[in-house]
Amino acid sequence: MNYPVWDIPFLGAGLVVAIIAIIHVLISHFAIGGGAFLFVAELWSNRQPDGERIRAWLHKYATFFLVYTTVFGAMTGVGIWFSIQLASPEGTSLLIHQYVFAWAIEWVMFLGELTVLYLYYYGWKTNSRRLQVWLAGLYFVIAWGSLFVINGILTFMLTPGGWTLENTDIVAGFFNPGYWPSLAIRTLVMFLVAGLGGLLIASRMEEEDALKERIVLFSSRWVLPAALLLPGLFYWYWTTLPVNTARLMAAGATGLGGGRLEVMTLFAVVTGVAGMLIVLGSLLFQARPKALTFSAALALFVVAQIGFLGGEFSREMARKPYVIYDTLYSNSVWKHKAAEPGYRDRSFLSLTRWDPDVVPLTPAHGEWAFRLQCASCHTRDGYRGIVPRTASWTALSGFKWLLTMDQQGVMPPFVGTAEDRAAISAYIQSLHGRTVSAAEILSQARAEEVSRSKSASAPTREVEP
Amino acid sequence: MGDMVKRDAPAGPEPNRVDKGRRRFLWVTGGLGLAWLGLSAYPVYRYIAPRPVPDPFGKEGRAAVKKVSPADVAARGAGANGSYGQRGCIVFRTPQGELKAFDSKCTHAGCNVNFAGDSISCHCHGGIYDFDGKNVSGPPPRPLTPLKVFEENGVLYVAPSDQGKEV
Amino acid sequence: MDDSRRKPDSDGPVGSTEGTPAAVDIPDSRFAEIPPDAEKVLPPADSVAGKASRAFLRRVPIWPVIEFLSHKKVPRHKHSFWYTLGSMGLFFLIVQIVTGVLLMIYYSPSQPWSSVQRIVMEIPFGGLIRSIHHWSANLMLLALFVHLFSTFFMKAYRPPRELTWLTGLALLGTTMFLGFSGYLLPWDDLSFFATRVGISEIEKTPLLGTWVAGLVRGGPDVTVDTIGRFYPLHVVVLPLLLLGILGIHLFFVQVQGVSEPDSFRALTPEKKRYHRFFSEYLVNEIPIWMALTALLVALSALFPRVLAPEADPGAAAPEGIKPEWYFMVPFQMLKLFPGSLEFLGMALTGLIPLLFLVVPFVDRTVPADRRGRVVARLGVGFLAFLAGMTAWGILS
Amino acid sequence: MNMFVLATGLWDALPLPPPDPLGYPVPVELLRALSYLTLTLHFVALHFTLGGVMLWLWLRLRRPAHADGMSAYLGSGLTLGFSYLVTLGIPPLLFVQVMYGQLFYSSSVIIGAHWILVVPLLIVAYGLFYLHKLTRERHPAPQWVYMLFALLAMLTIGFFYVNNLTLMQAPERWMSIYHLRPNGQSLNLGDPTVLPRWLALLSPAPAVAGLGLILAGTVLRRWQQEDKGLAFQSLGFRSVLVSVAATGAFGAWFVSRIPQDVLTRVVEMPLLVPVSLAGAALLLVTALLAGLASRSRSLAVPIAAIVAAAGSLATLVALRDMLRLAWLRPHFTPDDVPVHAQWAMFFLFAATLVLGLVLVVWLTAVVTGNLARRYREAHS
Repeated sequence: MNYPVWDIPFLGAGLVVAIIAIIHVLISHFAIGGGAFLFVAELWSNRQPDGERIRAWLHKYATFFLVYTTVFGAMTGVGIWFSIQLASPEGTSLLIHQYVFAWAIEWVMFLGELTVLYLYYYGWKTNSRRLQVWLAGLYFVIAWGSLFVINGILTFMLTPGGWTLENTDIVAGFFNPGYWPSLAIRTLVMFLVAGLGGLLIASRMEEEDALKERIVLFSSRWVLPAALLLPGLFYWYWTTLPVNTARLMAAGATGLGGGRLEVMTLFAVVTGVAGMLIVLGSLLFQARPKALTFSAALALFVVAQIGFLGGEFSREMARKPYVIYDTLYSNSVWKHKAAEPGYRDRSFLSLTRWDPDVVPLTPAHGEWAFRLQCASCHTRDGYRGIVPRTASWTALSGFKWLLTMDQQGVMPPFVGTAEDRAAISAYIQSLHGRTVSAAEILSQARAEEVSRSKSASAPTREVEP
Repeated sequence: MGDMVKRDAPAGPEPNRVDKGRRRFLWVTGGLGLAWLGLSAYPVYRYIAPRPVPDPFGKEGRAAVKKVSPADVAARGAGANGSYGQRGCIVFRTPQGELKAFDSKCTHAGCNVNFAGDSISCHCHGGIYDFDGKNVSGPPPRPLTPLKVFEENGVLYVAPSDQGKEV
Repeated sequence: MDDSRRKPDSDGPVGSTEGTPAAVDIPDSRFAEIPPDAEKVLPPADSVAGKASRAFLRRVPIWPVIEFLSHKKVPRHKHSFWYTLGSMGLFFLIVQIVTGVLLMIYYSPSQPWSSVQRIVMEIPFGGLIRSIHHWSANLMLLALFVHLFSTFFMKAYRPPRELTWLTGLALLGTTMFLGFSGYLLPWDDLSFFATRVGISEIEKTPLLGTWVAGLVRGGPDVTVDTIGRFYPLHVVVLPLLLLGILGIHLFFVQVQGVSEPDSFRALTPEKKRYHRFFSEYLVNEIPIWMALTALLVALSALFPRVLAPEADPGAAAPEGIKPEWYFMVPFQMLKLFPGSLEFLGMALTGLIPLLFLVVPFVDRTVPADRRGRVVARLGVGFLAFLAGMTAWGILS
Repeated sequence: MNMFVLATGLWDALPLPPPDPLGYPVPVELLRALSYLTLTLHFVALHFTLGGVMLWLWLRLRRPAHADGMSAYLGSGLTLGFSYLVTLGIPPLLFVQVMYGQLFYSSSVIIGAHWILVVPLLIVAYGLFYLHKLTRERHPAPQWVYMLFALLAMLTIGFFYVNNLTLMQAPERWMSIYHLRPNGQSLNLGDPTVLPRWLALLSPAPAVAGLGLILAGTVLRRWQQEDKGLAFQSLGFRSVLVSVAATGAFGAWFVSRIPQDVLTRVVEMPLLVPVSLAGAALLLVTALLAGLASRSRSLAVPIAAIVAAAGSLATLVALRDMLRLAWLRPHFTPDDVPVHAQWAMFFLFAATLVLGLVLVVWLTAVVTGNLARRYREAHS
């Protein structure tokens, strides 16, 4: 409520965060998993007779790893931070003020991780074998440390655990119920992505090279820990989800709300399908390691990216209708404020700091009320667009529905007076090309109110049970 | 044009016997692959799984009887087959004047029994029930499920009877 | 059968025939022996798989077919990625058949809209399966268009592959009509008016246009009768037709082998590198199918196919109604030739499939001569024209 | 939108969001110190990279003696420089958001479309530097195109930052800009100080890169590569002089553009005079030391020059923050924000930082030791 809303026509601020975040998540998992891969590959190459040839190939892996993770991984990491500032300033401000030193610690690890990676890469020829193994191992430990920290902040948003605005118990918030399952899942998925990275680099080798077979087998075995444990860990993570989310997930399976409610469940299915495909893919290349070509390895990488898309989308949607669960709604309305008696009946625009001082019940009033309360999640005709969702709305039905919008458990309660509701409903009708004046809606609703109260007070024959 | 296929020549007597280590490993991943396949086939199973039959009595605990009006069962000995929800029922008035109703699914093979004035018979395999729904003769193993029946402003309603077990 | 197979194969890797377990004495001599080079490939005789495959081979002499297929190879060069487009189309077809059958479980042509609404609203994951069916249809057509143009620019239509090209065109036509008929079945606002607009295009073709439209629509206007015709077409007639032609199309590809572009053909023999289709190339095609599966499920989750309100023939068409993107070219042509010029517009649109039909008989020389280069340049222009018209149609 | 009301800005309260209910995690002075330290390091890395690109392009244009050697040296430092420029840029942004969060977020949202553009621009610039590093031997021809676009990307990022930081301290302009384009496609061009401040931000770049050249030149001369070392040192010194002059000029232009009422408040700031004097002094000392270093053989002098340059950058950082506080005085002062101290978390961070730095410095010493030994054997 206190901040302006970044009203992007087609995409919507939420989707911008999602796009950047999904790219980052794949690369960051590859960055950490890749560290373990380098460490184990170094050890493995030391024990093999043709260790030098393996290290030559490992250097190609390290080059791809360095450029890919720093150029795209690090930058999209900063990108997420930029985009959440714009999508939900209030939520970001709360996280920053609560966990500034957690982020600072994660930054120290990020600095250390980068430096050790450069020392490992640029000292490739001059460092001793033992030092290289040490550096690779150290890189993985520090990189995993940065996950250890950021995972706390990430899972805090969905399951704040013991933390509340009053007690601001940092440790309870950081090691919240969702923390450990999420950490375990991400760690296993990291190894999986590292293996896929290995396949990607190994695919560039010629088929005749017997080494290719051994490297493809070595890389595809990295998929196993995730394949073995992920279903169990996902179930453990499912048990830590809030009750409302579990209900929505189950409801999603049966397609309530014109099939839209089920989007969260669908993304969970996307994750499961992607997981299955990767396991089968790795099985395929264990059977025929020499046949691996670049397009096949890239296809598995694409499947992994789509798996992340599914996982991150369903994790973000599990938080509906909050940005920080039970504390801050996704349109930056504080829950404790909305619960205050009378708060939700005051004029919405006067509550926000960005009251454009529009004449009430005019189209501008409708547009601004829509922008400041609804546009942080909904776009007009693009992603999660209002126009397709309100196709069957009339001015009056919309006016009345707004009062009940939080009943499905997906949207926050409406804040604002009847004028605001009328203005927004009129604005939505204008989006459909039907011009209705907000004042007219108001008078119709009032007339209906009067007639219903008159008939309700008259004695009726059968008594309601 | 020479066939330049780069085919690795079959080496050794048993060219296609995969070495033990990798075979065991293939089985492990294969098993995991099948497990995951089953996991993500779950949505398809849920899609195909039969839909739950809605409880005919619904929230108010009673269901209107269709195709039988109070007039049809006004006289003694009068009765007819009707339906409630998706299920069939027979409603009749015994010679003593008592209004009765049963779920018309024959306990033998599921055909709907028929009210024939003096008795209740099932045409599929010749099962006969008496007016208390007890299976008198023929293959039916169990009595019919009784239903509580009452009339309310011109419409017959049935409700689950308390003593009979749910069919 | 030459008698060489009859005498014991002394130098056979598995040793002489006496060594193999007592073969069941099959009276008919033709099936008695396992061809020698089959022994090299079959799993070892003592293993279960070995016994089973040998028993099978003795009863069903398909070894020559296996032998032939194992020689199938795919050239490896800069453009060899385009070879997977055909198999992408095949993959989407399989997805369509699977999801189609699943949808048929609950869809009923007598209450089209309410049954589809039941799928989306009540049946668990019904919305997902319907969206996958929708997205796979669109991606299938996209893949087939790209396949059409990639084979065109690689000049794969030159002899001996004219028939493959023609059956390919027939496949594309059948798929487009499958898409068109499938689009009407949900019977919501969007599909009703899109179909009405689509058929009115057929109506405008001179001579027998109105007659054909009447036949297709089952009357002067799109009604429930039209579903009565489109449903069996979409579910039985066209799929069988498609599978039939596809069988021929794939048979030609197997028999004639994969075409090689001029750049690859000009290479010296030792520079030419190939993939063996069965163990190597197929293994690399499966991950691409996997990526497409993941893409389909992701698209269905991100952009689910939402059911519009039920079709109301009387109500006004929703604003900005347009046929599906792959029928945009004729739709846009009509806009270009309004009123009396309509027949010119339709004549031109009719010309498009003709041009494609004629191509294999115009450019026949290997390697491409001047005429071949002209045809290629015309192709580029034509692709730009089609893409431009479709984009213009979608955006306007 | 009623243009009259918008133009005259006649509404009751400024759209200033309240500070975050959680308040400051540590006293604001400590936050400020952390912010200044990390911001200075950020500027050192920024100017080394930015100056490196500028000098590389200048070398490609004028092709003086040993141009290849110098552009190879500068080129190889770009990817590392850019990586540390971004890494060291994170903590100052973090602390600015803690101290002035409610202002920074509002201005960021108002120029949202440009602010999010910084991310792809970062990727473009960083990608081009790696493209240069990986392909400079095989395809030398197009390298200058990569460098030019990388330079443009970095300059644009800088411009967006300056717009955001100037808009942040001027809440009275927010409502009108936000109403014109709520989709974030606006900038803060109305503020007269934006252009000079952006130029003043960029001008020290050649100096830091020049000092880098001088240091490399001195090392080369110690490794008996006399003429190459001298060429490094002379170009380095000339770029330092140009840059110091430019910084002075743009700085003066920037100060002249500051509105009068803000100037009166800035002058009242307690530490203003000593800090600005120290800044000017350090600037001169840097130039002097650079002159000495461009002729010396001992490493002490160039390193002293670099420290002096870092010192002058630190004073610029301090001056900018003072200007911001003065500009914001009527609307907001950090002192009225409650402090809910998280000392445990702070010491945990401090301990991790010290441990991290020790580990990194030790390892760097080991690896660079090997590299230097290898380089000297190859070149002796």
